Amino acid sequence: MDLLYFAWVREAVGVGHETVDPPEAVRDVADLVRWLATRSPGHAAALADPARLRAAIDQRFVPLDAPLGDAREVALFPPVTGG
Amino acid sequence: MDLLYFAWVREAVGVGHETVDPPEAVRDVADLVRWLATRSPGHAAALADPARLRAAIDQRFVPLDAPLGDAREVALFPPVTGG
Amino acid sequence: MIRVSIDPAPIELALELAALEARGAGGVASFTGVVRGDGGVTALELEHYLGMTEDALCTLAEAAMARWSLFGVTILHRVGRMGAGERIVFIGTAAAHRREALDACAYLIDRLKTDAPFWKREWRGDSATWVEPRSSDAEAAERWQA
Amino acid sequence: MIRVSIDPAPIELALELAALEARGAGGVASFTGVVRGDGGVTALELEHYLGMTEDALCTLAEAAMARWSLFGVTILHRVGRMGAGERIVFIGTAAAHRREALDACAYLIDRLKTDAPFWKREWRGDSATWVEPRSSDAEAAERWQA
Repeated sequence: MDLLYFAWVREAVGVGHETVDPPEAVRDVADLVRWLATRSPGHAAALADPARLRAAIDQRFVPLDAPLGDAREVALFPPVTGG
Repeated sequence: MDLLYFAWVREAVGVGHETVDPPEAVRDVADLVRWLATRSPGHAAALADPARLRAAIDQRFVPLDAPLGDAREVALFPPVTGG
Repeated sequence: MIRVSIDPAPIELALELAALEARGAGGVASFTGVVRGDGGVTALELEHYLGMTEDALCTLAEAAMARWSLFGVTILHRVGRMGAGERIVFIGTAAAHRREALDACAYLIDRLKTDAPFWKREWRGDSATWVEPRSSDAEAAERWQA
Repeated sequence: MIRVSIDPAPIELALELAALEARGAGGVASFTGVVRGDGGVTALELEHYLGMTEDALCTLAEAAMARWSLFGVTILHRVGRMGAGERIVFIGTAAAHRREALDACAYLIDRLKTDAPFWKREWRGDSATWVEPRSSDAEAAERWQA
Protein backbone atom coordinates (compact mmCIF):
# COMPACT_ATOMS: atom_id res chain seq x y z
CA MET A 1 0.00 0.00 0.00
CA ASP A 2 1.37 3.42 -0.99
CA LEU A 3 1.11 6.11 1.66
CA LEU A 4 1.31 9.82 0.93
CA TYR A 5 1.68 12.60 3.50
CA PHE A 6 1.14 16.30 2.93
CA ALA A 7 1.86 19.61 4.68
CA TRP A 8 2.80 19.33 8.37
CA VAL A 9 1.96 15.63 8.41
CA ARG A 10 4.65 15.12 5.76
CA GLU A 11 7.08 17.31 7.68
CA ALA A 12 6.52 15.47 10.97
CA VAL A 13 6.73 11.99 9.44
CA GLY A 14 9.86 13.07 7.61
CA VAL A 15 8.94 11.66 4.19
CA GLY A 16 6.16 12.39 1.70
CA HIS A 17 5.81 8.84 0.48
CA GLU A 18 6.34 5.34 1.80
CA THR A 19 5.14 1.82 1.02
CA VAL A 20 3.76 -0.30 3.85
CA ASP A 21 2.09 -3.69 4.32
CA PRO A 22 -0.28 -3.31 7.27
CA PRO A 23 -1.51 -6.41 9.16
CA GLU A 24 -4.97 -7.75 8.49
CA ALA A 25 -6.39 -6.23 11.69
CA VAL A 26 -5.95 -2.78 10.11
CA ARG A 27 -9.35 -2.44 8.47
CA ASP A 28 -10.13 1.25 8.21
CA VAL A 29 -8.22 4.54 7.95
CA ALA A 30 -8.37 5.10 11.72
CA ASP A 31 -6.79 1.64 12.31
CA LEU A 32 -4.10 2.55 9.80
CA VAL A 33 -3.38 5.84 11.58
CA ARG A 34 -3.01 4.04 14.93
CA TRP A 35 -0.77 1.37 13.41
CA LEU A 36 1.41 3.91 11.56
CA ALA A 37 1.89 5.94 14.75
CA THR A 38 3.95 3.08 16.17
CA ARG A 39 6.47 3.14 13.32
CA SER A 40 8.66 6.06 14.46
CA PRO A 41 8.63 9.08 16.79
CA GLY A 42 7.95 11.23 13.68
CA HIS A 43 4.91 9.13 12.77
CA ALA A 44 3.76 9.28 16.37
CA ALA A 45 3.99 13.09 16.44
CA ALA A 46 2.27 13.51 13.07
CA LEU A 47 -0.58 11.13 13.80
CA ALA A 48 -1.12 11.73 17.54
CA ASP A 49 -4.40 13.59 17.11
CA PRO A 50 -6.66 11.95 14.51
CA ALA A 51 -9.14 14.85 14.86
CA ARG A 52 -6.59 17.04 13.04
CA LEU A 53 -6.20 14.57 10.17
CA ARG A 54 -8.02 14.10 6.90
CA ALA A 55 -7.62 11.24 4.45
CA ALA A 56 -8.03 10.15 0.87
CA ILE A 57 -8.20 6.62 -0.50
CA ASP A 58 -7.14 6.25 -4.12
CA GLN A 59 -7.38 10.00 -4.53
CA ARG A 60 -10.87 10.47 -3.10
CA PHE A 61 -11.57 12.19 0.21
CA VAL A 62 -12.90 9.75 2.81
CA PRO A 63 -13.84 9.96 6.50
CA LEU A 64 -11.42 8.33 8.94
CA ASP A 65 -13.80 5.42 9.51
CA ALA A 66 -13.74 4.50 5.82
CA PRO A 67 -12.75 0.84 5.24
CA LEU A 68 -9.45 0.41 3.43
CA GLY A 69 -10.81 -2.34 1.18
CA ASP A 70 -8.45 -2.80 -1.76
CA ALA A 71 -6.87 0.63 -1.35
CA ARG A 72 -3.68 1.04 -3.34
CA GLU A 73 -2.93 4.63 -2.27
CA VAL A 74 -3.85 6.21 1.06
CA ALA A 75 -3.05 9.85 1.79
CA LEU A 76 -3.04 11.50 5.22
CA PHE A 77 -2.94 15.26 5.63
CA PRO A 78 -4.33 18.25 7.54
CA PRO A 79 -7.60 19.93 6.49
CA VAL A 80 -7.08 21.56 3.10
CA THR A 81 -6.41 25.30 2.84
CA GLY A 82 -6.29 26.11 -0.87
CA GLY A 83 -7.81 29.00 -2.80
CA MET B 1 -38.40 74.01 -16.39
CA ASP B 2 -36.08 71.81 -18.47
CA LEU B 3 -37.55 68.55 -19.69
CA LEU B 4 -35.49 65.60 -20.83
CA TYR B 5 -36.77 62.51 -22.63
CA PHE B 6 -34.95 59.23 -23.14
CA ALA B 7 -35.26 56.07 -25.22
CA TRP B 8 -38.67 55.50 -26.86
CA VAL B 9 -40.18 58.43 -24.96
CA ARG B 10 -37.64 60.70 -26.68
CA GLU B 11 -38.35 59.10 -30.05
CA ALA B 12 -42.12 59.48 -29.72
CA VAL B 13 -41.97 63.07 -28.48
CA GLY B 14 -39.54 63.85 -31.28
CA VAL B 15 -37.00 65.80 -29.21
CA GLY B 16 -34.72 64.88 -26.30
CA HIS B 17 -34.97 68.25 -24.61
CA GLU B 18 -37.43 71.12 -24.30
CA THR B 19 -38.11 73.97 -21.92
CA VAL B 20 -41.65 74.47 -20.64
CA ASP B 21 -43.50 76.66 -18.17
CA PRO B 22 -46.35 74.56 -16.78
CA PRO B 23 -49.35 76.25 -15.13
CA GLU B 24 -49.59 76.34 -11.35
CA ALA B 25 -52.13 73.50 -11.26
CA VAL B 26 -49.37 71.14 -12.37
CA ARG B 27 -48.09 70.06 -8.94
CA ASP B 28 -46.58 66.62 -9.33
CA VAL B 29 -44.94 64.53 -12.02
CA ALA B 30 -48.23 62.81 -12.93
CA ASP B 31 -49.87 66.25 -13.45
CA LEU B 32 -46.94 67.23 -15.64
CA VAL B 33 -47.28 64.07 -17.73
CA ARG B 34 -51.01 64.73 -18.30
CA TRP B 35 -50.36 68.38 -19.18
CA LEU B 36 -47.49 67.55 -21.56
CA ALA B 37 -49.61 64.94 -23.33
CA THR B 38 -51.78 67.77 -24.70
CA ARG B 39 -48.86 69.55 -26.40
CA SER B 40 -48.59 67.41 -29.57
CA PRO B 41 -49.62 64.04 -31.00
CA GLY B 42 -46.03 62.89 -30.34
CA HIS B 43 -46.30 63.88 -26.68
CA ALA B 44 -49.70 62.21 -26.48
CA ALA B 45 -48.31 58.96 -27.90
CA ALA B 46 -45.22 58.97 -25.68
CA LEU B 47 -47.09 59.77 -22.46
CA ALA B 48 -50.37 57.89 -23.02
CA ASP B 49 -49.63 55.17 -20.46
CA PRO B 50 -48.07 56.55 -17.27
CA ALA B 51 -47.58 53.01 -15.96
CA ARG B 52 -44.84 52.58 -18.58
CA LEU B 53 -43.06 55.79 -17.49
CA ARG B 54 -40.41 56.53 -14.92
CA ALA B 55 -39.17 59.95 -13.84
CA ALA B 56 -36.29 61.85 -12.30
CA ILE B 57 -36.36 65.31 -10.72
CA ASP B 58 -33.05 67.15 -10.77
CA GLN B 59 -31.30 63.88 -11.63
CA ARG B 60 -32.82 61.75 -8.87
CA PHE B 61 -35.32 58.97 -9.53
CA VAL B 62 -38.77 59.81 -8.12
CA PRO B 63 -42.19 58.14 -8.19
CA LEU B 64 -44.79 59.72 -10.48
CA ASP B 65 -46.65 61.22 -7.52
CA ALA B 66 -43.56 63.19 -6.44
CA PRO B 67 -44.27 66.93 -6.09
CA LEU B 68 -42.41 69.08 -8.58
CA GLY B 69 -41.49 71.70 -5.96
CA ASP B 70 -38.69 73.87 -7.32
CA ALA B 71 -37.66 71.32 -9.92
CA ARG B 72 -35.34 72.75 -12.56
CA GLU B 73 -34.90 69.55 -14.57
CA VAL B 74 -37.48 66.80 -15.00
CA ALA B 75 -36.73 63.68 -17.02
CA LEU B 76 -39.28 61.18 -18.32
CA PHE B 77 -38.26 57.80 -19.67
CA PRO B 78 -39.07 54.07 -19.76
CA PRO B 79 -37.83 51.71 -17.02
CA VAL B 80 -34.06 51.53 -17.22
CA THR B 81 -32.35 48.59 -18.93
CA GLY B 82 -28.63 49.08 -18.42
CA GLY B 83 -25.93 46.60 -17.49
CA MET C 1 -11.00 53.73 -3.98
CA ILE C 2 -13.96 54.21 -6.30
CA ARG C 3 -13.55 54.32 -10.05
CA VAL C 4 -16.56 55.02 -12.26
CA SER C 5 -16.47 55.58 -15.99
CA ILE C 6 -19.09 55.94 -18.71
CA ASP C 7 -17.38 55.81 -22.04
CA PRO C 8 -18.05 54.93 -25.69
CA ALA C 9 -14.58 53.33 -25.89
CA PRO C 10 -14.16 49.57 -25.46
CA ILE C 11 -13.65 48.25 -21.90
CA GLU C 12 -10.16 46.88 -21.23
CA LEU C 13 -10.06 44.37 -18.37
CA ALA C 14 -6.43 43.58 -17.59
CA LEU C 15 -5.47 47.00 -16.27
CA GLU C 16 -8.72 47.36 -14.33
CA LEU C 17 -8.23 44.06 -12.53
CA ALA C 18 -4.56 44.77 -11.85
CA ALA C 19 -5.49 48.13 -10.32
CA LEU C 20 -8.00 46.43 -7.99
CA GLU C 21 -5.45 43.79 -7.00
CA ALA C 22 -2.92 46.51 -6.27
CA ARG C 23 -5.18 47.81 -3.45
CA GLY C 24 -3.76 45.08 -1.20
CA ALA C 25 -6.77 42.83 -1.73
CA GLY C 26 -6.90 39.15 -0.85
CA GLY C 27 -9.79 38.72 -3.26
CA VAL C 28 -11.00 40.46 -6.38
CA ALA C 29 -14.40 39.64 -7.89
CA SER C 30 -15.60 40.83 -11.25
CA PHE C 31 -18.60 40.70 -13.52
CA THR C 32 -18.44 41.53 -17.21
CA GLY C 33 -21.57 41.92 -19.31
CA VAL C 34 -21.13 41.04 -22.97
CA VAL C 35 -23.40 41.69 -26.00
CA ARG C 36 -24.97 38.38 -26.99
CA GLY C 37 -25.44 37.81 -30.70
CA ASP C 38 -28.37 35.43 -30.35
CA GLY C 39 -31.90 36.20 -31.59
CA GLY C 40 -30.45 37.84 -34.69
CA VAL C 41 -29.07 40.81 -32.76
CA THR C 42 -26.38 42.53 -34.83
CA ALA C 43 -25.64 45.43 -32.49
CA LEU C 44 -26.65 46.94 -29.18
CA GLU C 45 -27.03 50.66 -28.55
CA LEU C 46 -26.80 52.15 -25.07
CA GLU C 47 -28.34 55.53 -24.31
CA HIS C 48 -27.86 57.18 -20.93
CA TYR C 49 -28.76 60.27 -18.92
CA LEU C 50 -25.60 62.34 -19.22
CA GLY C 51 -24.93 64.02 -15.88
CA MET C 52 -27.12 61.73 -13.80
CA THR C 53 -25.48 58.45 -14.79
CA GLU C 54 -22.10 59.08 -13.22
CA ASP C 55 -23.73 60.23 -9.97
CA ALA C 56 -25.96 57.16 -9.91
CA LEU C 57 -22.98 54.83 -10.34
CA CYS C 58 -20.93 56.68 -7.69
CA THR C 59 -23.87 56.42 -5.29
CA LEU C 60 -24.02 52.67 -5.89
CA ALA C 61 -20.27 52.31 -5.37
CA GLU C 62 -20.48 54.30 -2.12
CA ALA C 63 -23.39 52.17 -0.91
CA ALA C 64 -21.30 49.04 -1.51
CA MET C 65 -18.28 50.55 0.27
CA ALA C 66 -20.53 51.40 3.24
CA ARG C 67 -22.11 47.94 3.36
CA TRP C 68 -18.97 45.81 2.99
CA SER C 69 -15.36 46.27 3.94
CA LEU C 70 -13.89 46.93 0.49
CA PHE C 71 -10.54 48.17 -0.73
CA GLY C 72 -11.85 49.23 -4.12
CA VAL C 73 -14.88 49.34 -6.42
CA THR C 74 -14.73 49.84 -10.18
CA ILE C 75 -17.83 50.34 -12.35
CA LEU C 76 -17.37 50.85 -16.07
CA HIS C 77 -20.29 51.15 -18.46
CA ARG C 78 -20.01 51.53 -22.15
CA VAL C 79 -22.44 53.74 -24.10
CA GLY C 80 -23.20 54.11 -27.79
CA ARG C 81 -23.25 51.29 -30.32
CA MET C 82 -21.46 47.99 -29.87
CA GLY C 83 -21.38 44.63 -31.67
CA ALA C 84 -21.90 41.04 -30.51
CA GLY C 85 -19.12 39.87 -28.23
CA GLU C 86 -18.21 43.37 -27.07
CA ARG C 87 -18.26 44.29 -23.37
CA ILE C 88 -21.11 46.50 -22.11
CA VAL C 89 -20.37 46.69 -18.41
CA PHE C 90 -17.64 45.78 -15.96
CA ILE C 91 -17.93 45.56 -12.17
CA GLY C 92 -14.87 44.89 -10.08
CA THR C 93 -14.54 44.70 -6.29
CA ALA C 94 -11.51 44.19 -4.07
CA ALA C 95 -11.61 43.08 -0.43
CA ALA C 96 -9.50 41.29 2.16
CA HIS C 97 -11.63 38.15 1.82
CA ARG C 98 -13.67 36.58 -0.93
CA ARG C 99 -17.13 36.85 0.62
CA GLU C 100 -17.16 40.66 0.70
CA ALA C 101 -15.76 40.92 -2.83
CA LEU C 102 -18.24 38.39 -4.27
CA ASP C 103 -21.29 39.77 -2.48
CA ALA C 104 -20.46 43.38 -3.34
CA CYS C 105 -19.94 42.47 -6.99
CA ALA C 106 -23.34 40.73 -7.21
CA TYR C 107 -24.98 43.64 -5.36
CA LEU C 108 -23.52 46.22 -7.73
CA ILE C 109 -24.60 44.55 -10.96
CA ASP C 110 -28.06 43.77 -9.54
CA ARG C 111 -28.56 47.35 -8.38
CA LEU C 112 -27.06 48.88 -11.53
CA LYS C 113 -29.75 47.11 -13.57
CA THR C 114 -32.51 49.00 -11.79
CA ASP C 115 -30.84 52.14 -10.39
CA ALA C 116 -28.79 53.63 -13.21
CA PRO C 117 -30.29 55.58 -16.12
CA PHE C 118 -29.29 53.47 -19.13
CA TRP C 119 -31.52 52.29 -21.94
CA LYS C 120 -30.69 49.49 -24.32
CA ARG C 121 -31.76 49.14 -27.93
CA GLU C 122 -31.22 45.97 -29.96
CA TRP C 123 -30.46 46.30 -33.64
CA ARG C 124 -31.27 43.52 -36.07
CA GLY C 125 -29.93 44.83 -39.37
CA ASP C 126 -31.78 48.12 -39.94
CA SER C 127 -34.53 47.61 -37.38
CA ALA C 128 -34.23 48.53 -33.73
CA THR C 129 -36.19 47.49 -30.64
CA TRP C 130 -35.96 49.04 -27.18
CA VAL C 131 -35.28 46.32 -24.62
CA GLU C 132 -38.01 45.75 -22.02
CA PRO C 133 -36.89 45.40 -18.40
CA ARG C 134 -37.03 41.86 -17.02
CA SER C 135 -39.13 41.38 -13.89
CA SER C 136 -36.30 39.21 -12.54
CA ASP C 137 -34.13 42.33 -12.48
CA ALA C 138 -36.42 44.10 -10.03
CA GLU C 139 -36.52 40.95 -7.87
CA ALA C 140 -32.73 40.65 -7.95
CA ALA C 141 -32.34 44.27 -6.83
CA GLU C 142 -34.92 43.82 -4.08
CA ARG C 143 -33.10 40.97 -2.40
CA TRP C 144 -30.46 43.52 -1.31
CA GLN C 145 -33.01 45.71 0.52
CA ALA C 146 -32.67 43.83 3.82
CA MET D 1 -16.02 24.07 -21.86
CA ILE D 2 -14.04 23.25 -18.75
CA ARG D 3 -10.47 24.48 -18.32
CA VAL D 4 -8.51 23.42 -15.24
CA SER D 5 -4.85 24.13 -14.64
CA ILE D 6 -2.47 23.69 -11.71
CA ASP D 7 0.74 25.46 -12.51
CA PRO D 8 3.71 27.10 -10.79
CA ALA D 9 3.68 29.85 -13.45
CA PRO D 10 1.92 33.18 -12.77
CA ILE D 11 -1.78 33.41 -13.65
CA GLU D 12 -2.56 35.70 -16.59
CA LEU D 13 -6.11 37.05 -16.56
CA ALA D 14 -6.72 38.84 -19.84
CA LEU D 15 -6.60 35.78 -22.11
CA GLU D 16 -8.58 33.68 -19.64
CA LEU D 17 -11.41 36.20 -19.49
CA ALA D 18 -11.41 36.73 -23.26
CA ALA D 19 -11.66 32.95 -23.78
CA LEU D 20 -14.70 32.80 -21.47
CA GLU D 21 -16.35 35.75 -23.23
CA ALA D 22 -15.74 34.06 -26.58
CA ARG D 23 -18.09 31.22 -25.54
CA GLY D 24 -21.03 33.46 -26.51
CA ALA D 25 -21.69 34.47 -22.93
CA GLY D 26 -23.87 37.39 -21.87
CA GLY D 27 -22.11 37.46 -18.53
CA VAL D 28 -18.71 36.43 -17.23
CA ALA D 29 -17.98 36.36 -13.48
CA SER D 30 -14.56 35.90 -11.98
CA PHE D 31 -12.84 35.61 -8.65
CA THR D 32 -9.11 36.08 -8.21
CA GLY D 33 -7.34 35.24 -4.96
CA VAL D 34 -4.25 37.31 -4.26
CA VAL D 35 -1.44 36.84 -1.69
CA ARG D 36 -1.91 39.46 1.01
CA GLY D 37 1.24 40.94 2.46
CA ASP D 38 -0.27 41.85 5.84
CA GLY D 39 0.78 40.27 9.12
CA GLY D 40 4.41 40.31 8.00
CA VAL D 41 3.85 37.61 5.36
CA THR D 42 6.67 37.73 2.81
CA ALA D 43 5.68 34.72 0.71
CA LEU D 44 3.08 32.01 0.43
CA GLU D 45 3.82 28.42 -0.51
CA LEU D 46 1.20 26.12 -1.96
CA GLU D 47 1.56 22.35 -1.78
CA HIS D 48 -0.88 20.02 -3.50
CA TYR D 49 -1.69 16.37 -4.10
CA LEU D 50 -0.34 15.83 -7.59
CA GLY D 51 -2.72 13.57 -9.48
CA MET D 52 -5.72 14.12 -7.23
CA THR D 53 -5.85 17.91 -7.51
CA GLU D 54 -6.70 18.11 -11.17
CA ASP D 55 -9.44 15.49 -10.78
CA ALA D 56 -10.87 17.34 -7.78
CA LEU D 57 -11.03 20.63 -9.71
CA CYS D 58 -12.56 18.94 -12.77
CA THR D 59 -15.17 17.34 -10.53
CA LEU D 60 -16.02 20.75 -9.09
CA ALA D 61 -16.25 22.30 -12.55
CA GLU D 62 -18.52 19.48 -13.73
CA ALA D 63 -20.74 19.90 -10.67
CA ALA D 64 -21.12 23.61 -11.49
CA MET D 65 -21.90 22.84 -15.15
CA ALA D 66 -24.57 20.35 -14.02
CA ARG D 67 -26.12 22.76 -11.51
CA TRP D 68 -26.24 25.90 -13.66
CA SER D 69 -26.56 26.55 -17.36
CA LEU D 70 -22.97 27.58 -18.12
CA PHE D 71 -21.03 28.10 -21.32
CA GLY D 72 -17.66 27.74 -19.66
CA VAL D 73 -15.81 27.24 -16.38
CA THR D 74 -12.14 28.00 -15.80
CA ILE D 75 -10.27 27.08 -12.61
CA LEU D 76 -6.60 27.95 -12.34
CA HIS D 77 -4.60 27.35 -9.18
CA ARG D 78 -1.02 28.26 -8.73
CA VAL D 79 1.35 26.05 -6.72
CA GLY D 80 4.81 26.60 -5.30
CA ARG D 81 6.08 29.80 -3.80
CA MET D 82 4.64 33.23 -4.53
CA GLY D 83 5.08 36.74 -3.18
CA ALA D 84 2.63 39.33 -1.85
CA GLY D 85 0.39 40.71 -4.58
CA GLU D 86 0.68 37.62 -6.75
CA ARG D 87 -2.39 35.63 -7.82
CA ILE D 88 -3.03 32.25 -6.16
CA VAL D 89 -6.30 31.22 -7.74
CA PHE D 90 -8.62 32.27 -10.56
CA ILE D 91 -12.21 31.17 -11.06
CA GLY D 92 -14.08 32.25 -14.19
CA THR D 93 -17.61 31.37 -15.28
CA ALA D 94 -19.53 32.25 -18.44
CA ALA D 95 -23.31 32.08 -18.83
CA ALA D 96 -26.13 33.61 -20.82
CA HIS D 97 -27.20 35.69 -17.81
CA ARG D 98 -25.46 37.15 -14.81
CA ARG D 99 -27.15 35.16 -12.04
CA GLU D 100 -25.82 31.79 -13.23
CA ALA D 101 -22.31 33.18 -13.79
CA LEU D 102 -22.18 34.92 -10.38
CA ASP D 103 -23.65 32.03 -8.40
CA ALA D 104 -21.44 29.44 -10.08
CA CYS D 105 -18.34 31.57 -9.46
CA ALA D 106 -19.15 31.89 -5.73
CA TYR D 107 -19.96 28.16 -5.55
CA LEU D 108 -16.67 27.17 -7.14
CA ILE D 109 -14.41 29.22 -4.90
CA ASP D 110 -16.39 28.20 -1.79
CA ARG D 111 -16.17 24.52 -2.67
CA LEU D 112 -12.54 24.71 -3.82
CA LYS D 113 -11.60 25.90 -0.34
CA THR D 114 -12.84 22.67 1.23
CA ASP D 115 -12.82 20.10 -1.60
CA ALA D 116 -9.43 20.43 -3.31
CA PRO D 117 -6.18 19.06 -1.86
CA PHE D 118 -4.09 22.19 -1.45
CA TRP D 119 -2.15 23.28 1.64
CA LYS D 120 -0.91 26.77 2.25
CA ARG D 121 2.17 27.81 4.19
CA GLU D 122 2.93 31.40 5.11
CA TRP D 123 6.53 32.55 5.14
CA ARG D 124 7.67 35.41 7.32
CA GLY D 125 11.31 35.80 6.42
CA ASP D 126 12.85 32.40 7.24
CA SER D 127 10.04 31.05 9.38
CA ALA D 128 7.05 29.22 7.98
CA THR D 129 3.60 28.45 9.41
CA TRP D 130 1.01 26.10 7.94
CA VAL D 131 -2.29 27.96 7.53
CA GLU D 132 -5.18 26.65 9.64
CA PRO D 133 -8.53 26.26 7.89
CA ARG D 134 -11.14 28.87 8.81
CA SER D 135 -14.43 27.55 10.17
CA SER D 136 -16.18 30.08 7.93
CA ASP D 137 -14.85 28.14 4.94
CA ALA D 138 -16.69 24.99 5.97
CA GLU D 139 -19.86 27.02 6.52
CA ALA D 140 -19.50 28.73 3.13
CA ALA D 141 -19.15 25.35 1.40
CA GLU D 142 -22.13 23.93 3.30
CA ARG D 143 -24.55 26.59 2.10
CA TRP D 144 -24.34 24.99 -1.37
CA GLN D 145 -25.47 21.56 -0.09
CA ALA D 146 -29.18 22.28 -0.61
